[in-house]
Amino acid sequence: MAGLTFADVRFWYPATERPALDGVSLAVAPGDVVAVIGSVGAGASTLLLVAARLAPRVTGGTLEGVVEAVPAGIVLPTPWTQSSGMAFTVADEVAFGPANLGVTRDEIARRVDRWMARLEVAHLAGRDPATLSGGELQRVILAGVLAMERDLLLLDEPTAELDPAGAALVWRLIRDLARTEQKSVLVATSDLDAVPDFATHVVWLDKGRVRAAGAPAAVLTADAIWTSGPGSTTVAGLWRRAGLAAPAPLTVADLLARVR
Amino acid sequence: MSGRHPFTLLAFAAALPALAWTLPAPWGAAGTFAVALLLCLTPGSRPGLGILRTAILTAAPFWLFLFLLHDRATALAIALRLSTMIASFVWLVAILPPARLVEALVAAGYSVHVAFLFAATLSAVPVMRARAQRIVDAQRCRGLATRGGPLTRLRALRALALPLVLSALHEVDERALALETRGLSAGARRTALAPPPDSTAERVVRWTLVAACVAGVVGRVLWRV
Amino acid sequence: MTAALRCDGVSFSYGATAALAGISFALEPGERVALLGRNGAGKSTLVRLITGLLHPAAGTVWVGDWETRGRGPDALARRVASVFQHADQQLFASTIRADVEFGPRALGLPPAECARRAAAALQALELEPLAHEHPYDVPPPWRKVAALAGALALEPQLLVLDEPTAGLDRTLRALVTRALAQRSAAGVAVLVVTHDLAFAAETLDRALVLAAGRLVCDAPLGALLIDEARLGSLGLVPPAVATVSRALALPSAPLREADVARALASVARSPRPV
Amino acid sequence: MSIRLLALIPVAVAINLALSAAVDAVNLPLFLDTTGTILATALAGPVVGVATGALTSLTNSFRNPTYLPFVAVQVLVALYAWFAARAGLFRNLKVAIPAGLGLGILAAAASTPISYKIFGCSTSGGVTLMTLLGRKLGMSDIVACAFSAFVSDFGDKAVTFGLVATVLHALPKRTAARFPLALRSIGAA
Repeated sequence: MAGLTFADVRFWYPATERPALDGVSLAVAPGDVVAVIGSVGAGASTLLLVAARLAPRVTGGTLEGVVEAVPAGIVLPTPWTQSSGMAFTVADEVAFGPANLGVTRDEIARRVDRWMARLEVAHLAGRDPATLSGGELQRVILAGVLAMERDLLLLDEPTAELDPAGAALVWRLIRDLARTEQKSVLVATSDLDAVPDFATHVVWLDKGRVRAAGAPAAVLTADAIWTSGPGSTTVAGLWRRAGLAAPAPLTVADLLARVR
Repeated sequence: MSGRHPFTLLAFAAALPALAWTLPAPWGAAGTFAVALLLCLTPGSRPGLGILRTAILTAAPFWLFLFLLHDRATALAIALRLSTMIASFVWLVAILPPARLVEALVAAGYSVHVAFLFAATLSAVPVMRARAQRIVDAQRCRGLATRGGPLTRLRALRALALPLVLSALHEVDERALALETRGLSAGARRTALAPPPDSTAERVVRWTLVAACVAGVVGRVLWRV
Repeated sequence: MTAALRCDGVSFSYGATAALAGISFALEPGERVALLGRNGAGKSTLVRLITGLLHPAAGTVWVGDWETRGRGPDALARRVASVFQHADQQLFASTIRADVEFGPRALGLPPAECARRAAAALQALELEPLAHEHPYDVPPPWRKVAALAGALALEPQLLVLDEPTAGLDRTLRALVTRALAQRSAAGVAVLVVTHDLAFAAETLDRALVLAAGRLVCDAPLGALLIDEARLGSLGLVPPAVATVSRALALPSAPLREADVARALASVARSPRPV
Repeated sequence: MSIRLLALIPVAVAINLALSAAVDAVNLPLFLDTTGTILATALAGPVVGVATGALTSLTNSFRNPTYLPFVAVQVLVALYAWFAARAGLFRNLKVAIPAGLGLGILAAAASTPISYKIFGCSTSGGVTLMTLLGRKLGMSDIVACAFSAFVSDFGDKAVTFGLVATVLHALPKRTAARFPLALRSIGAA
């Protein structure tokens, strides 16, 4: 059963005429890591909110079309608005979600240790979340959402506040979760250079419509993605600007293989 | 004392001022003030003497103001009652970490929303204060002068207060999304992470304190009548 | 010609902890400089000293021929425009254009001049289509660009930006690059605190590196971006353009995407060396 | 109560306590410590407003225990703000500022018995001086106490109402649409 299915979904925010989503259909199966890319305002964040059943229920607005989704964990791009406000230590912050679900105390302790370790924030366990840097807090919030152990993961710019090492850790973790734990993962990101490394599929959204969907190599090498989309990876951009034959390589490794 | 159940600590911190106002002045209030100061000496999060010093320093100005305003007897009665309230509160804040009260509320079965409101408020205040100062700095770097006549300063106040309120309101939706998705309204009874130990002895103490307050009130009403 | 910014032996400490010690450098008009360093190295303290929010315990900060000591940030705003992190939280007018005009109006400039400056800033960042929108009715990345437009509208000699590209996508980052290049060509000095080395490579020329409150490196950006050891010590990795440049041993290690692409074209087309 | 309204309360309390930084920067004799309470009421009604007011008093009393008995005044502010919102008194400054003055008088009157009975009118140095001055001008104890309450709080609620009206008018479309009472309070519903 797919973790998430959209069938011709349209969604309007309150008091706005133009739909944020205008007939979107897609499916995310266990094991998939689908990267949603698009220019700012294309609707990627809205897509995740609808998939998490937060829109229209919490955001207000009107929804049309069919949305089938297993219970989801969602992480929004601004960590400082995601902290529970009820936890005075990092460990309690990670435990917040599972505790609300009524999970037993022993199981909560196991999950907290497991996910703090996987996000490498165990050394911050006793710290007050308010004293963390943006990057540290983002990893703590991610650990807190993952600790709810949902089958569908919705991540909006999960590496926005992270340094390169932190970002690499998160992209690797996302790929492993899909592959080894059969999670269905939907990631909205503007870090296009990372997409070929972690994504199994790419969906390009433009003004609330799906312009293209498929494997990263297919979607990210289309010329139109430069002319009317968010662009592609840095290497693909260099190759295109150099006027070299399509399809462009996506990563540095691809480029070196092609040129050497 | 700091190991006692949070509700017991609350009971003491509420009973002492209540008794101070209901027992006949000034001896009743002198007694409750003495007890409150003794409590301050019990080792809390900071050494007892530190708490005692804070309690006395916070209460001291009122003694001065009251003796300026009233005759000796009235001033003494009010000062002792006020000092009991101040000392009890300063002791409670020093000895009861908010996290333990949150756990006690959750363990006692109160809706997690009650615990959320209390804890989220405490953690939101320093964040918002830091943001307010950051906005003051940022607006001054955009040329905003904060000195000048009252009218210019009122206009400047608008450029400092409005961004804080608008940005805070904007984030309420994102906070609600985060809390919703992390199960704050999940309906399942929330698991207390570290329920503070309670005992029948403490429950007895709590109920006697409540009874003492009621007796104090009834006594004052009857005695006054 | 006086430097746009000069720090002579600047030191500052919060209570007992020394945040900056003996910082000396100068920025000439039009220069584009990256300010790098780990969290806590002193970057934001230096920014606060330059904008006049703080004043040095020792040494002097010059903005053109103005010493910052004795001048508040609102006075220095005539010469230094700054954008801090979470800059979008300082917006408050009911339209983006009105908010961009706030700076010039606060400086007491005549309304016509305020409107002209705001229009120029909005045009430089392609914000004209959103100018009538409420800042909180546009997506967050555009709100951050609007905060930058507010700084451009002050038309300063020196721009000090703290992580201007955080949260922006490739298109908006290119917009910021073009706007800063335009201002730099007009003689404005630009100092950018950033971890975004792809943006730095595309936009800036020189790098100042702070570590534990000291200036440990002042070098051309190109040299620094291929120095993996030093970047590693800052928790940074070379951007893709630098990796490609070095991997293909492109002559004179170009940084800008256009130059790397040109060099790549010649390398890729020439027959593979035997 | 929906999670959205629940999440509004701590933010509104934090606004009450954080605006002192803005007031200190312009060095005006104002508190603005009911802005969040009035705004929350105008946006989401009396229950949210009263909760905000009560929590403000509780949080303030951690720093200074003498705030606690004045929780009644914060509740009164919330109820007054609710009537003002329903009557659309935030539609412009010309209506909002006098409505704020009205609340200022009411709040001073309501805080007088609390200040007098519990504190003997000694809540702060300023209040004590004003009371002594009042007595010098021939006022009785209780009237002098009311005088001190009014003077020390003079104009604060008027400026607060003006600020809340400005905020309500400056709300972005999407937020305004989510708070129907807000639209009504500025006469736009």
